[in-house]
Amino acid sequence: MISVDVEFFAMLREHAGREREKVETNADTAAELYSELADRYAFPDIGRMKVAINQEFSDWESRLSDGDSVVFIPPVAGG
Amino acid sequence: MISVDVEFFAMLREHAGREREKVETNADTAAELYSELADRYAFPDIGRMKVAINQEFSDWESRLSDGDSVVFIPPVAGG
Amino acid sequence: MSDFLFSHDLLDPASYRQAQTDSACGGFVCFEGWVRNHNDDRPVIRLEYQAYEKMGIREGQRVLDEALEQFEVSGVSCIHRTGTLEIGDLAVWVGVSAHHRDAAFSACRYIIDEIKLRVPIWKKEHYADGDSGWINNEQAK
Amino acid sequence: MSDFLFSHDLLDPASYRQAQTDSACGGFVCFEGWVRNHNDDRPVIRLEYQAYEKMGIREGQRVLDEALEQFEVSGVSCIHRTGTLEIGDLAVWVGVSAHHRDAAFSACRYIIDEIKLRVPIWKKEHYADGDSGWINNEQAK
Repeated sequence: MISVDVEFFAMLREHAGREREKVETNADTAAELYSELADRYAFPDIGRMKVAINQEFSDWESRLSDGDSVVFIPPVAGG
Repeated sequence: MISVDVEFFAMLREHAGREREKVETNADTAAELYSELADRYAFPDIGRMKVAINQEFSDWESRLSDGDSVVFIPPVAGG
Repeated sequence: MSDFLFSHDLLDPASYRQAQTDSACGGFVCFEGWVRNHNDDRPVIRLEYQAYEKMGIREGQRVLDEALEQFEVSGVSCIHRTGTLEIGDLAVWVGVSAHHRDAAFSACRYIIDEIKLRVPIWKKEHYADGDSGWINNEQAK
Repeated sequence: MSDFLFSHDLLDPASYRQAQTDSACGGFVCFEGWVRNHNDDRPVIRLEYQAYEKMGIREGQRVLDEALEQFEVSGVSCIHRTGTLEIGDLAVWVGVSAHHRDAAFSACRYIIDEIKLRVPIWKKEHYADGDSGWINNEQAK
Protein backbone atom coordinates (compact mmCIF):
# COMPACT_ATOMS: atom_id res chain seq x y z
CA MET A 1 0.00 0.00 0.00
CA ILE A 2 1.37 3.37 -1.04
CA SER A 3 0.01 6.87 -0.82
CA VAL A 4 0.14 9.18 -3.85
CA ASP A 5 -1.04 12.74 -4.44
CA VAL A 6 -3.36 12.95 -7.40
CA GLU A 7 -4.44 16.26 -8.92
CA PHE A 8 -7.39 16.36 -11.33
CA PHE A 9 -7.87 18.68 -14.32
CA ALA A 10 -10.49 19.39 -16.95
CA MET A 11 -13.19 16.74 -17.35
CA LEU A 12 -11.46 14.51 -14.77
CA ARG A 13 -11.90 17.22 -12.15
CA GLU A 14 -15.58 17.36 -12.96
CA HIS A 15 -15.95 13.58 -12.80
CA ALA A 16 -14.04 13.33 -9.53
CA GLY A 17 -15.82 16.35 -8.08
CA ARG A 18 -12.58 17.52 -6.48
CA GLU A 19 -9.27 19.13 -7.40
CA ARG A 20 -6.94 16.75 -5.59
CA GLU A 21 -6.92 13.64 -3.51
CA LYS A 22 -4.45 11.65 -1.47
CA VAL A 23 -5.00 8.10 -2.73
CA GLU A 24 -4.04 5.00 -0.74
CA THR A 25 -3.59 2.33 -3.38
CA ASN A 26 -2.24 -1.08 -4.23
CA ALA A 27 -1.68 0.03 -7.83
CA ASP A 28 1.83 -0.74 -9.06
CA THR A 29 1.73 1.45 -12.14
CA ALA A 30 0.17 4.70 -13.29
CA ALA A 31 -2.12 2.71 -15.59
CA GLU A 32 -3.38 0.61 -12.71
CA LEU A 33 -4.02 3.74 -10.67
CA TYR A 34 -5.97 5.29 -13.55
CA SER A 35 -8.05 2.19 -13.91
CA GLU A 36 -8.82 2.14 -10.18
CA LEU A 37 -9.91 5.80 -10.21
CA ALA A 38 -11.76 5.38 -13.50
CA ASP A 39 -13.92 2.76 -11.81
CA ARG A 40 -14.54 4.98 -8.83
CA TYR A 41 -15.32 8.19 -10.72
CA ALA A 42 -16.50 6.98 -14.13
CA PHE A 43 -13.52 8.54 -15.90
CA PRO A 44 -13.43 8.29 -19.70
CA ASP A 45 -11.36 5.61 -21.40
CA ILE A 46 -7.63 6.07 -21.11
CA GLY A 47 -7.61 6.79 -24.86
CA ARG A 48 -5.11 9.50 -25.69
CA MET A 49 -4.69 10.45 -22.03
CA LYS A 50 -1.11 10.92 -20.82
CA VAL A 51 0.32 10.82 -17.35
CA ALA A 52 2.80 13.01 -15.49
CA ILE A 53 4.61 11.74 -12.43
CA ASN A 54 6.29 14.41 -10.33
CA GLN A 55 5.67 16.94 -13.12
CA GLU A 56 7.31 14.95 -15.88
CA PHE A 57 5.49 13.13 -18.67
CA SER A 58 5.93 9.45 -17.83
CA ASP A 59 5.17 6.03 -19.17
CA TRP A 60 1.84 4.50 -18.15
CA GLU A 61 3.79 1.43 -17.05
CA SER A 62 6.04 3.47 -14.75
CA ARG A 63 6.02 2.06 -11.23
CA LEU A 64 4.59 4.36 -8.62
CA SER A 65 6.41 5.15 -5.39
CA ASP A 66 5.05 6.31 -2.09
CA GLY A 67 4.62 10.08 -2.09
CA ASP A 68 4.56 10.48 -5.88
CA SER A 69 2.57 13.30 -7.35
CA VAL A 70 0.43 11.98 -10.20
CA VAL A 71 -1.53 13.94 -12.78
CA PHE A 72 -3.53 12.45 -15.66
CA ILE A 73 -3.23 14.67 -18.72
CA PRO A 74 -6.20 14.68 -21.12
CA PRO A 75 -5.44 15.93 -24.65
CA VAL A 76 -4.40 19.55 -24.20
CA ALA A 77 -5.89 22.68 -25.76
CA GLY A 78 -3.72 25.68 -25.06
CA GLY A 79 -3.27 28.69 -27.29
CA MET B 1 10.71 68.26 -77.48
CA ILE B 2 8.54 67.06 -74.62
CA SER B 3 8.20 68.18 -71.03
CA VAL B 4 8.19 65.60 -68.22
CA ASP B 5 7.93 65.91 -64.45
CA VAL B 6 10.82 64.22 -62.73
CA GLU B 7 10.89 63.62 -58.99
CA PHE B 8 14.15 62.65 -57.28
CA PHE B 9 14.62 60.39 -54.29
CA ALA B 10 17.43 59.14 -52.09
CA MET B 11 20.95 59.65 -53.48
CA LEU B 12 19.53 61.05 -56.72
CA ARG B 13 17.88 63.87 -54.77
CA GLU B 14 21.22 64.65 -53.17
CA HIS B 15 23.03 64.60 -56.51
CA ALA B 16 20.39 66.75 -58.21
CA GLY B 17 20.15 69.09 -55.25
CA ARG B 18 16.40 69.30 -55.66
CA GLU B 19 13.24 67.25 -55.10
CA ARG B 20 11.63 67.70 -58.51
CA GLU B 21 12.19 69.28 -61.85
CA LYS B 22 10.22 69.89 -65.01
CA VAL B 23 12.59 68.64 -67.72
CA GLU B 24 12.35 69.73 -71.37
CA THR B 25 13.97 66.92 -73.28
CA ASN B 26 14.51 65.26 -76.63
CA ALA B 27 14.85 61.88 -74.90
CA ASP B 28 12.61 59.23 -76.47
CA THR B 29 12.87 56.70 -73.69
CA ALA B 30 13.24 56.62 -69.92
CA ALA B 31 16.77 55.28 -70.38
CA GLU B 32 17.73 58.22 -72.56
CA LEU B 33 16.28 60.63 -70.02
CA TYR B 34 18.27 58.99 -67.23
CA SER B 35 21.42 59.22 -69.25
CA GLU B 36 20.81 62.92 -69.97
CA LEU B 37 20.25 63.70 -66.28
CA ALA B 38 23.09 61.44 -65.19
CA ASP B 39 25.43 63.60 -67.25
CA ARG B 40 24.03 66.79 -65.79
CA TYR B 41 24.00 65.70 -62.13
CA ALA B 42 26.66 62.98 -61.98
CA PHE B 43 24.11 60.30 -61.12
CA PRO B 44 25.43 56.81 -60.42
CA ASP B 45 25.38 54.14 -63.14
CA ILE B 46 21.95 52.92 -64.08
CA GLY B 47 22.93 49.58 -62.50
CA ARG B 48 19.97 48.06 -60.68
CA MET B 49 17.98 51.28 -60.88
CA LYS B 50 14.35 50.95 -62.00
CA VAL B 51 11.98 53.49 -63.43
CA ALA B 52 8.36 54.36 -62.74
CA ILE B 53 6.29 56.25 -65.28
CA ASN B 54 3.06 57.71 -63.96
CA GLN B 55 3.49 55.68 -60.75
CA GLU B 56 3.87 52.32 -62.43
CA PHE B 57 7.11 50.37 -62.76
CA SER B 58 7.97 50.60 -66.45
CA ASP B 59 10.48 49.36 -68.93
CA TRP B 60 13.57 51.51 -69.47
CA GLU B 61 12.81 51.40 -73.18
CA SER B 62 9.28 52.75 -72.68
CA ARG B 63 8.66 55.81 -74.83
CA LEU B 64 8.04 58.99 -72.92
CA SER B 65 5.06 61.23 -73.63
CA ASP B 66 4.63 64.89 -72.93
CA GLY B 67 3.43 65.43 -69.36
CA ASP B 68 4.62 62.06 -68.05
CA SER B 69 5.64 61.84 -64.43
CA VAL B 70 8.98 60.02 -64.21
CA VAL B 71 10.71 58.68 -61.12
CA PHE B 72 13.98 56.77 -61.07
CA ILE B 73 13.86 54.08 -58.40
CA PRO B 74 17.19 53.15 -56.79
CA PRO B 75 17.24 49.77 -55.02
CA VAL B 76 14.72 50.09 -52.21
CA ALA B 77 15.21 49.57 -48.49
CA GLY B 78 11.92 49.61 -46.68
CA GLY B 79 11.06 47.68 -43.56
CA MET C 1 13.73 38.37 -21.56
CA SER C 2 12.86 34.72 -21.84
CA ASP C 3 9.94 33.71 -19.70
CA PHE C 4 6.90 31.53 -19.86
CA LEU C 5 4.13 32.70 -17.55
CA PHE C 6 0.51 32.08 -16.71
CA SER C 7 -1.80 34.95 -15.90
CA HIS C 8 -5.22 34.75 -14.33
CA ASP C 9 -5.87 38.39 -15.28
CA LEU C 10 -6.40 40.10 -18.64
CA LEU C 11 -3.20 39.97 -20.68
CA ASP C 12 -1.44 43.25 -21.45
CA PRO C 13 0.27 42.91 -24.83
CA ALA C 14 1.67 46.46 -24.84
CA SER C 15 3.70 45.80 -21.71
CA TYR C 16 4.99 42.42 -22.94
CA ARG C 17 6.07 44.04 -26.18
CA GLN C 18 7.79 46.81 -24.23
CA ALA C 19 9.71 44.29 -22.16
CA GLN C 20 10.97 42.69 -25.35
CA THR C 21 12.44 45.82 -26.96
CA ASP C 22 16.15 45.58 -27.67
CA SER C 23 18.10 48.16 -29.61
CA ALA C 24 20.34 45.46 -31.09
CA CYS C 25 17.34 43.79 -32.71
CA GLY C 26 15.88 44.67 -36.10
CA GLY C 27 12.84 42.46 -36.09
CA PHE C 28 10.03 41.45 -33.77
CA VAL C 29 7.26 38.96 -34.44
CA CYS C 30 4.36 38.30 -32.16
CA PHE C 31 1.50 35.87 -32.19
CA GLU C 32 -1.74 36.40 -30.31
CA GLY C 33 -4.44 33.81 -29.80
CA TRP C 34 -7.86 35.44 -29.45
CA VAL C 35 -11.08 33.94 -28.12
CA ARG C 36 -13.29 33.45 -31.16
CA ASN C 37 -17.06 33.79 -31.12
CA HIS C 38 -17.48 30.41 -32.77
CA ASN C 39 -15.99 26.94 -33.15
CA ASP C 40 -16.82 25.67 -36.60
CA ASP C 41 -20.45 26.74 -36.89
CA ARG C 42 -21.24 26.74 -33.21
CA PRO C 43 -21.58 30.12 -31.46
CA VAL C 44 -19.30 30.36 -28.42
CA ILE C 45 -20.05 32.83 -25.64
CA ARG C 46 -17.04 32.35 -23.36
CA LEU C 47 -14.26 29.95 -22.47
CA GLU C 48 -12.44 28.63 -19.52
CA TYR C 49 -8.76 27.73 -19.49
CA GLN C 50 -7.43 25.47 -16.79
CA ALA C 51 -3.72 24.78 -16.50
CA TYR C 52 -1.56 22.39 -14.55
CA GLU C 53 0.61 25.39 -13.78
CA LYS C 54 3.51 23.81 -11.94
CA MET C 55 4.29 21.49 -14.83
CA GLY C 56 3.08 23.94 -17.47
CA ILE C 57 5.62 26.58 -16.51
CA ARG C 58 8.37 24.00 -16.71
CA GLU C 59 7.25 22.66 -20.09
CA GLY C 60 6.58 26.16 -21.47
CA GLN C 61 10.02 27.35 -20.36
CA ARG C 62 11.52 24.30 -22.04
CA VAL C 63 9.84 25.28 -25.33
CA LEU C 64 11.27 28.82 -25.06
CA ASP C 65 14.74 27.46 -24.30
CA GLU C 66 14.54 25.19 -27.35
CA ALA C 67 13.60 28.18 -29.51
CA LEU C 68 16.58 30.16 -28.20
CA GLU C 69 18.83 27.24 -29.03
CA GLN C 70 17.44 26.41 -32.47
CA PHE C 71 16.98 29.91 -33.91
CA GLU C 72 19.11 33.05 -33.88
CA VAL C 73 16.82 35.03 -31.66
CA SER C 74 17.50 37.38 -28.77
CA GLY C 75 14.31 37.46 -26.73
CA VAL C 76 11.41 35.03 -26.50
CA SER C 77 8.43 35.12 -24.22
CA CYS C 78 5.01 33.63 -23.83
CA ILE C 79 2.15 34.44 -21.50
CA HIS C 80 -0.92 32.20 -21.32
CA ARG C 81 -4.20 33.22 -19.76
CA THR C 82 -6.14 31.00 -17.36
CA GLY C 83 -9.62 31.29 -15.88
CA THR C 84 -12.77 32.57 -17.57
CA LEU C 85 -12.29 34.41 -20.87
CA GLU C 86 -14.76 36.48 -22.83
CA ILE C 87 -15.01 36.69 -26.64
CA GLY C 88 -12.14 38.77 -28.01
CA ASP C 89 -9.96 38.23 -24.95
CA LEU C 90 -6.33 37.46 -25.51
CA ALA C 91 -5.69 33.80 -24.63
CA VAL C 92 -1.99 33.62 -25.37
CA TRP C 93 0.76 36.03 -26.39
CA VAL C 94 4.10 34.99 -27.92
CA GLY C 95 6.80 37.55 -28.72
CA VAL C 96 10.18 37.03 -30.36
CA SER C 97 12.86 39.62 -31.09
CA ALA C 98 15.81 38.88 -33.35
CA HIS C 99 18.46 40.50 -35.47
CA HIS C 100 16.74 39.26 -38.61
CA ARG C 101 13.10 38.59 -39.34
CA ASP C 102 13.57 35.10 -40.69
CA ALA C 103 14.60 33.71 -37.31
CA ALA C 104 11.90 35.73 -35.54
CA PHE C 105 9.13 34.24 -37.70
CA SER C 106 10.44 30.68 -37.40
CA ALA C 107 10.91 30.85 -33.65
CA CYS C 108 7.50 32.43 -33.03
CA ARG C 109 5.84 29.70 -35.06
CA TYR C 110 7.81 26.99 -33.30
CA ILE C 111 6.86 28.33 -29.87
CA ILE C 112 3.12 28.56 -30.42
CA ASP C 113 2.99 25.15 -32.14
CA GLU C 114 4.88 23.42 -29.32
CA ILE C 115 2.99 25.26 -26.56
CA LYS C 116 -0.26 24.03 -28.06
CA LEU C 117 1.02 20.47 -28.23
CA ARG C 118 2.90 20.09 -25.00
CA VAL C 119 1.84 22.48 -22.26
CA PRO C 120 -0.88 21.04 -19.99
CA ILE C 121 -3.67 23.54 -20.55
CA TRP C 122 -7.32 22.64 -21.10
CA LYS C 123 -10.10 24.62 -22.66
CA LYS C 124 -13.80 24.40 -21.99
CA GLU C 125 -16.09 26.11 -24.45
CA HIS C 126 -19.44 27.50 -23.36
CA TYR C 127 -21.94 27.67 -26.20
CA ALA C 128 -24.82 30.01 -26.89
CA ASP C 129 -27.29 27.11 -26.48
CA GLY C 130 -26.20 26.57 -22.85
CA ASP C 131 -24.13 23.49 -23.60
CA SER C 132 -20.42 23.30 -22.86
CA GLY C 133 -17.54 20.96 -23.49
CA TRP C 134 -13.85 20.34 -23.04
CA ILE C 135 -12.17 20.45 -26.38
CA ASN C 136 -8.63 19.67 -27.46
CA ASN C 137 -6.12 20.64 -30.08
CA GLU C 138 -6.15 17.23 -31.71
CA GLN C 139 -9.81 17.57 -32.70
CA ALA C 140 -9.49 21.29 -33.37
CA LYS C 141 -7.52 22.72 -36.26
CA MET D 1 -9.27 46.71 -42.07
CA SER D 2 -6.91 46.50 -45.01
CA ASP D 3 -4.77 49.57 -45.43
CA PHE D 4 -1.24 50.47 -46.32
CA LEU D 5 -0.19 53.82 -44.87
CA PHE D 6 2.84 56.00 -44.41
CA SER D 7 3.34 57.96 -41.21
CA HIS D 8 5.77 60.77 -40.62
CA ASP D 9 5.15 60.51 -36.86
CA LEU D 10 6.03 57.86 -34.30
CA LEU D 11 4.08 54.66 -35.00
CA ASP D 12 1.53 53.54 -32.45
CA PRO D 13 1.36 49.73 -32.51
CA ALA D 14 -1.26 49.47 -29.78
CA SER D 15 -3.78 51.42 -31.85
CA TYR D 16 -3.06 49.46 -35.05
CA ARG D 17 -3.53 46.22 -33.14
CA GLN D 18 -6.77 47.52 -31.69
CA ALA D 19 -8.07 48.39 -35.16
CA GLN D 20 -7.39 44.82 -36.25
CA THR D 21 -9.36 43.04 -33.53
CA ASP D 22 -12.15 40.85 -34.83
CA SER D 23 -14.21 38.51 -32.69
CA ALA D 24 -14.46 36.00 -35.55
CA CYS D 25 -10.67 35.61 -35.64
CA GLY D 26 -8.65 33.22 -33.53
CA GLY D 27 -5.18 34.30 -34.48
CA PHE D 28 -3.19 37.46 -34.98
CA VAL D 29 0.40 37.77 -36.14
CA CYS D 30 2.34 40.98 -36.29
CA PHE D 31 5.78 41.92 -37.51
CA GLU D 32 7.63 45.01 -36.38
CA GLY D 33 10.82 46.34 -37.92
CA TRP D 34 12.90 48.22 -35.37
CA VAL D 35 15.78 50.62 -35.94
CA ARG D 36 18.88 48.74 -34.88
CA ASN D 37 21.91 50.35 -33.29
CA HIS D 38 24.23 48.72 -35.80
CA ASN D 39 24.54 47.45 -39.34
CA ASP D 40 26.96 44.56 -39.36
CA ASP D 41 29.68 45.90 -37.07
CA ARG D 42 29.07 49.57 -37.72
CA PRO D 43 27.36 51.59 -34.97
CA VAL D 44 24.29 53.42 -36.29
CA ILE D 45 22.95 56.48 -34.46
CA ARG D 46 19.83 57.24 -36.50
CA LEU D 47 18.17 56.68 -39.86
CA GLU D 48 16.17 58.48 -42.41
CA TYR D 49 13.41 56.90 -44.49
CA GLN D 50 12.30 58.60 -47.66
CA ALA D 51 9.36 57.27 -49.64
CA TYR D 52 7.84 57.93 -53.01
CA GLU D 53 4.52 58.01 -51.25
CA LYS D 54 2.08 58.33 -54.12
CA MET D 55 3.38 55.18 -55.77
CA GLY D 56 4.29 53.51 -52.47
CA ILE D 57 0.73 53.59 -51.20
CA ARG D 58 -0.46 52.02 -54.43
CA GLU D 59 2.19 49.31 -54.43
CA GLY D 60 1.79 48.68 -50.69
CA GLN D 61 -1.97 48.35 -51.07
CA ARG D 62 -1.41 45.92 -53.92
CA VAL D 63 0.73 43.74 -51.65
CA LEU D 64 -2.03 43.71 -49.01
CA ASP D 65 -4.65 42.84 -51.62
CA GLU D 66 -2.49 39.95 -52.86
CA ALA D 67 -2.20 38.66 -49.28
CA LEU D 68 -5.98 38.80 -48.84
CA GLU D 69 -6.38 36.85 -52.04
CA GLN D 70 -3.69 34.22 -51.48
CA PHE D 71 -4.27 33.43 -47.80
CA GLU D 72 -7.36 32.86 -45.70
CA VAL D 73 -7.01 36.00 -43.64
CA SER D 74 -9.55 38.55 -42.48
CA GLY D 75 -7.58 41.72 -41.81
CA VAL D 76 -4.20 42.91 -43.06
CA SER D 77 -2.52 46.21 -42.52
CA CYS D 78 0.86 47.84 -42.80
CA ILE D 79 2.14 51.22 -41.66
CA HIS D 80 5.59 52.44 -42.66
CA ARG D 81 7.40 55.29 -41.00
CA THR D 82 9.13 58.05 -42.95
CA GLY D 83 11.46 60.87 -41.86
CA THR D 84 14.15 60.75 -39.20
CA LEU D 85 14.12 57.74 -36.88
CA GLU D 86 16.03 57.15 -33.68
CA ILE D 87 17.45 53.84 -32.46
CA GLY D 88 14.65 51.61 -31.21
CA ASP D 89 11.98 53.43 -33.21
CA LEU D 90 9.43 51.36 -35.02
CA ALA D 91 10.08 51.56 -38.78
CA VAL D 92 7.29 49.33 -40.02
CA TRP D 93 4.33 47.49 -38.53
CA VAL D 94 2.47 44.64 -40.25
CA GLY D 95 -0.59 43.02 -38.67
CA VAL D 96 -2.67 40.09 -39.88
CA SER D 97 -5.74 38.57 -38.28
CA ALA D 98 -7.16 35.24 -39.40
CA HIS D 99 -9.34 32.36 -38.33
CA HIS D 100 -6.30 30.11 -38.08
CA ARG D 101 -2.71 30.87 -37.27
CA ASP D 102 -1.19 29.15 -40.26
CA ALA D 103 -2.65 31.68 -42.70
CA ALA D 104 -1.81 34.58 -40.38
CA PHE D 105 1.88 33.62 -40.25
CA SER D 106 2.15 33.03 -44.00
CA ALA D 107 0.39 36.26 -44.93
CA CYS D 108 2.40 38.37 -42.49
CA ARG D 109 5.63 36.95 -43.87
CA TYR D 110 4.48 37.50 -47.44
CA ILE D 111 3.55 41.12 -46.75
CA ILE D 112 6.80 42.19 -45.12
CA ASP D 113 8.89 40.37 -47.75
CA GLU D 114 7.05 42.00 -50.65
CA ILE D 115 6.94 45.44 -49.02
CA LYS D 116 10.72 45.31 -48.64
CA LEU D 117 11.16 44.30 -52.26
CA ARG D 118 8.62 46.42 -54.05
CA VAL D 119 7.57 49.55 -52.19
CA PRO D 120 9.69 52.59 -53.13
CA ILE D 121 11.21 53.47 -49.76
CA TRP D 122 14.85 54.38 -49.19
CA LYS D 123 16.91 54.31 -46.07
CA LYS D 124 19.90 56.42 -45.16
CA GLU D 125 21.96 55.30 -42.21
CA HIS D 126 23.86 57.81 -40.08
CA TYR D 127 26.87 56.28 -38.36
CA ALA D 128 28.55 57.06 -35.08
CA ASP D 129 31.68 58.18 -36.95
CA GLY D 130 29.77 60.98 -38.72
CA ASP D 131 29.55 59.15 -42.04
CA SER D 132 26.25 58.27 -43.67
CA GLY D 133 25.00 56.28 -46.62
CA TRP D 134 21.99 55.08 -48.55
CA ILE D 135 21.64 51.38 -48.20
CA ASN D 136 19.36 48.88 -49.84
CA ASN D 137 17.74 45.55 -49.18
CA GLU D 138 19.72 43.77 -51.84
CA GLN D 139 23.02 44.40 -50.02
CA ALA D 140 21.46 44.00 -46.61
CA LYS D 141 20.18 40.72 -45.26
